[in-house]
Amino acid sequence: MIPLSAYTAVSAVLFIIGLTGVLVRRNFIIVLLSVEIMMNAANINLVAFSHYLESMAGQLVALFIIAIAAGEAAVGLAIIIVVFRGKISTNVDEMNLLKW
Amino acid sequence: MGEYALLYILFAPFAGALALIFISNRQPLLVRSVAASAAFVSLLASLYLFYAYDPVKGGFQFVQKCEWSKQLGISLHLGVDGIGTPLVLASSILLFAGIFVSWHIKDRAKEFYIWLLILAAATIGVFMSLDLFFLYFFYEMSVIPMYLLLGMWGSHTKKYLEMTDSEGLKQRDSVGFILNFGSNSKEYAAMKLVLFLSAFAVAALMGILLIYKYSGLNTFDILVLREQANLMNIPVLGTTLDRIIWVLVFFGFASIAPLWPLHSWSPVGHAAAPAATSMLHAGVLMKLGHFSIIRVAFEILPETTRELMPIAAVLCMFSIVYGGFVAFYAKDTKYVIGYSSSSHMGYVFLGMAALNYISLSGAVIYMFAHAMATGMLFAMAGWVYDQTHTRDIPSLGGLSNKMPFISVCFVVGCMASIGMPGTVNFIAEIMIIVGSWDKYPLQVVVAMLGIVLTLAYLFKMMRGLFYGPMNQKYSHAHDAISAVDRLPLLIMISISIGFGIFPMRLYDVVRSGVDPLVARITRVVPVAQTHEGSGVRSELIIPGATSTVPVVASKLLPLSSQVSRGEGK
Amino acid sequence: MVGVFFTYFALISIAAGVLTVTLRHPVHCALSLLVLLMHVSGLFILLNAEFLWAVQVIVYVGAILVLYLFVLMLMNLKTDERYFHQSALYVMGPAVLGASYVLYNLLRSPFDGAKGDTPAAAVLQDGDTYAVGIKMFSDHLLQFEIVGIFLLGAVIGAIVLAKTPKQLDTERGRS
Amino acid sequence: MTFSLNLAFSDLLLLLPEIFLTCWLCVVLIVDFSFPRVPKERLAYLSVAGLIVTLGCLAWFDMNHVSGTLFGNMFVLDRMAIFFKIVILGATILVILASIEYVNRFTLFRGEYYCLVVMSALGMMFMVSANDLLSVFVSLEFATLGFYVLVSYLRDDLASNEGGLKFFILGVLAAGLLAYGISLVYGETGKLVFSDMASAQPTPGLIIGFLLIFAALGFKVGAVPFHSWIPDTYHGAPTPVTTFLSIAPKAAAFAILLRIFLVALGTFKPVWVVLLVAVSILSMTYANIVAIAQRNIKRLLAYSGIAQVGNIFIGLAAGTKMGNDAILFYLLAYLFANIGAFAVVIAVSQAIGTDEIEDYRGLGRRSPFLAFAMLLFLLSLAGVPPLAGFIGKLYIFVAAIKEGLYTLIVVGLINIVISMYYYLIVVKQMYINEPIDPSPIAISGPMKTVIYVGLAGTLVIGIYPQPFTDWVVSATLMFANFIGPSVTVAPPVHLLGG
Repeated sequence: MIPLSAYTAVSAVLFIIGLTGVLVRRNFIIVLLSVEIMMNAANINLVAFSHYLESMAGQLVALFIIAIAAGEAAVGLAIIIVVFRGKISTNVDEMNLLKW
Repeated sequence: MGEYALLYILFAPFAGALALIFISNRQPLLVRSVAASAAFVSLLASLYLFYAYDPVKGGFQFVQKCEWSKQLGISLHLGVDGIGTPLVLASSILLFAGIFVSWHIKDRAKEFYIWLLILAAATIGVFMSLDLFFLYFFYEMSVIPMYLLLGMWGSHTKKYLEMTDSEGLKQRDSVGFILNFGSNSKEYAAMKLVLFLSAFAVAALMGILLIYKYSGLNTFDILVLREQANLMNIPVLGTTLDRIIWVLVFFGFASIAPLWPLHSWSPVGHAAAPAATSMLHAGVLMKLGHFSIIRVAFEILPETTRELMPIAAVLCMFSIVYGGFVAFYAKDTKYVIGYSSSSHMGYVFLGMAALNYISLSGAVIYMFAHAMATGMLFAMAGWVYDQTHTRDIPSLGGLSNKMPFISVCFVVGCMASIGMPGTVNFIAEIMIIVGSWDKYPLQVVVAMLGIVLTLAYLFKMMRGLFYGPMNQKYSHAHDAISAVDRLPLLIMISISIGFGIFPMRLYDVVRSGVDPLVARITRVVPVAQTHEGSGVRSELIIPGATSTVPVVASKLLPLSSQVSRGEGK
Repeated sequence: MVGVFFTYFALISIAAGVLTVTLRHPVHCALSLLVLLMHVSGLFILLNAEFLWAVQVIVYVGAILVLYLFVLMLMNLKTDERYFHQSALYVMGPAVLGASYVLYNLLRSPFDGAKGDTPAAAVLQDGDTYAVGIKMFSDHLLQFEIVGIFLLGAVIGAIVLAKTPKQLDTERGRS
Repeated sequence: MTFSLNLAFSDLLLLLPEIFLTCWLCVVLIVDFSFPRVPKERLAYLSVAGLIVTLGCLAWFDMNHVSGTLFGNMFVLDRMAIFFKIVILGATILVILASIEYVNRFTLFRGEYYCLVVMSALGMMFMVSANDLLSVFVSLEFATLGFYVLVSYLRDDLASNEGGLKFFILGVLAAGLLAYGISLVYGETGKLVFSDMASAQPTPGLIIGFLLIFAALGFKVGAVPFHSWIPDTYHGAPTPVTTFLSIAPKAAAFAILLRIFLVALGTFKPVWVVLLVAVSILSMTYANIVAIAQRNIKRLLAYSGIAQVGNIFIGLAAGTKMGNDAILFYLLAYLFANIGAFAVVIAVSQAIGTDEIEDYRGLGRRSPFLAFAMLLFLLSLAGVPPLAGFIGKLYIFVAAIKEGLYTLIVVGLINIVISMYYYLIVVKQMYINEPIDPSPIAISGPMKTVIYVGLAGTLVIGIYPQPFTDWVVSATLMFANFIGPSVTVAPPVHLLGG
């Protein structure tokens, strides 16, 4: 039997990887992918807790997180396309029209 | 009228301002007459107030109270005592006079009168508030109209107007112009005034909030707080709470008075302001400081006042001498009068510091007298400025030929300002000097010196303006001929001289307000008994904590106070 | 046996995560994310969550990730030369320290919340899908409905933003 | 395991405003699709009509004290929720009215704009009723989704795109943090509903979880250090959207913060007070200082909004019922002043086409009404009597001083003075400087309505706040159960150390 803490550890490591990706990478799409990693970390946690705490709520939260990630991905990619049309670039640093 | 006199005085200007919003600037006469009639209603009501106030009964009269916010313990509590009554009268006189002084304003006259009326109403509101919240409310409310009045209708100094090159213009408009202390613009003056006064008002607000919290009464009512607030002997930060509150309140309000180290906004503001605003500013607004100190510090913390008032006695010397010397060397008419006001306010502080019946009454009468005298001087400086468009004394001269009426009035104004016998200033000065001689002989000597200085700089200015060779550039200048132009000066002169010759009514009224106050402050309490008293009080806290009245006196650590958390409900 | 699978899924997930964050080419990143998602779904299987496994594979991998890849292909992105923030190095040190602190704390934490009403046996009896369905349409009905409108909003939003400007003239003509 | 849905038809009454608004949203959408020739203003009025009906329904709830919970406490309709819903709907109505003219700048999809605004409002209505972590997550993302689209609505404007992208990236980052935080809290408590968590033990997982949730909500309200998207997004977004963004999501997020801090974490008050004090001081001081350097009115108002959030956090840090009342009252005052100020910005930018503060020079001559309105709104934001903002600030300070948060009050008071400086810079441009182009500025009818409503609110609340304080006091009555003198917890110092 795998202890719960093993799942928590995996999820924490993934979460930190995702967070680092968001903070460090400059390409929008990779930033979004990193956020997906964070969401997945949350999902691992939720499903593991749901299993060990014997309640279904965790799985449902995970399900809703997936649904919402889908919707956000759609809108986010649309925004990126709009930006791409205007600037032909997807780098965070090159967004410097607005200062301070 | 009757018992609602205060409401008329306070709300007539507000109503006038509200009515003016709906009147177009294209009907200047209507605008002026609406403003004048609002001020006239206020003036009539305050004259009635002054004569209906019963000095034998004393205390707060014409009291109006209506609940304003249950949750915060605020009520619109209005009332005047012998100290407030003459100041209310002075404000409405100056408002009325100010409206006529600014009769010829062409640019956005409607807006000018709106802000002027709001400014006057706010100052009047302070003089009749019996609630700490409303005192602060009206106090802070009087600041913003000053900004607009100075900024929109004010005048620049000569140095600033010379700044016409592109760099200078850029400097004028730069965001950081407030940091540029070399600039002498009206914007700078207005911004400095507002920020300075707000910063210190906020200190006073902190004091007020501390009073509110530590009294534990959940009320801002001064009458309740002065009877029931137990603020003494609570140790905080190595001193006691009452001293901290006192210092916050005193310096917070003394900034507008203006006491010596806090005065720097005042002459700049006076100089930049249009005539009517300077009149209200120097005549009434500065008295808000003294008045609020009397209302808050004297009423609620009498014992601390007795202990700490020597601070004022020390600082007022600097006020008197420094203001006097700067006025003597200033080259700008309004600077001279502005610094003279700030110097004269030192006398009021001296009178307040001495804390006896005579000197405190003298201080209150001086406030009234100074309002009239400085109002006249500013009105005339404004007239001269309107005619010549300069405030530079060296370039003026010989105007007495062109404006005999103004120059005569100016002489009277100088006399009043100096305190010649026959004007009400004389009585006030004598009372301050006699009253504080016992306690502060050094300060009295300095004050005498200050009178000599006043004589010197006012006569110097008078000579510079009205006598000597005349600059032909100003040959088009003319006298105040029409009744409208003469009326404000005549009103102020007659009041000043009238009360100078028949001061008894004023004296009675003021005494009726000062006597109970001084009695509270100078109540002789043996030292041993004070200590015992504090001991008893700290014992009382323990049952108090369980009773319905929350007493938080001993709970000073933040976040750990169980009792105070319970109050939130 | 379960231990072996767990170790495999966990290690590959983490490795794929690291690759997603570090690889230069965005398409490679997306593909390693795909690996990560697949292995995370393996973890779901180990936790008796078959329904989520299916959702993860179908929705996450089959829809969301494909969408990402589609956009990446559409924009035909080349590898970025500078792919880290300049300030990344300054961030990394404190970040690693903070992360290890968080990890340490999380591992110390008990995570023994109140037990729910659906033990593993009850879930296995009717299957995970059944259990999720029962919960979703009773307790979490409201959230389900909200997500429904959310997806409607996402559709409208995506259309509003991404519709090509060529339509502009016809739209102007219409309104 | 059997299916059991305890939902009577009468229970749906509690959901009536949301259900109605959802239907109305579909109606607007269908009308937009089916009748493409209908002028888009009519769609705006149609949406406003639906919102007004919803508002009326909520007002009826409020007057008749309708309240209750649904779905096992996950959806609450208490008086606080009703208060926030009314605030949000009011803001939405005003924003729609203020955007009627502005919408003509959009090249495409003018009708969908109104749908998305109403949709965000709907999401925020769910937010303020959310009483569990899942609802918080779902409704928060729902509300934010609409804003992602709205912010980048000016598709050909690079600033709008950029603002939208920054907003989106930080928004999804916040969503990731929120999801992970929720998972940790769920693991530690086994619960999702706030009121069930009240007895939880403060384990590290719970603390980290709540910190993550707080960070996510901090992004939404725009508190320092989570504020970085605010100025860019406010600047880039279409101005009506900025208006909306500056009020409604903040109010909704504060509703959630109130529920989390006072219901779920009521017993840990000594721990989180430190956090809130720090956030509050940082927000006020940083935002006010940076605002001084702004040249663009939208950015100025963005920073001013961050500072206002810092002020609201003072009330949250007080953590008493009075603190909550003050927060609600402050939000009400802030609503009117901010909507009004932004309405003036919209009107001016419609006429002169810029948002630079310098171009406001001489507005007092060009349009005395707009300048006067802007003056009052800015002064209300600064906290000058007799305007609503002053009473709001005082209310918050009084609540805080009762809790002995002296540092916070001193910082708050100093910040009032700092903020007065940059507000007066705008006033200076409007009144003291002379206009370059003295032509008067025309204002459309709906815009005038919005400005009048803002003025009326600002003045009435400032001059006679009693009915409004009564309202907010009754709105937070539910918290009286959770915060009382009985709650005493020794400061768990070991928690802060992990």
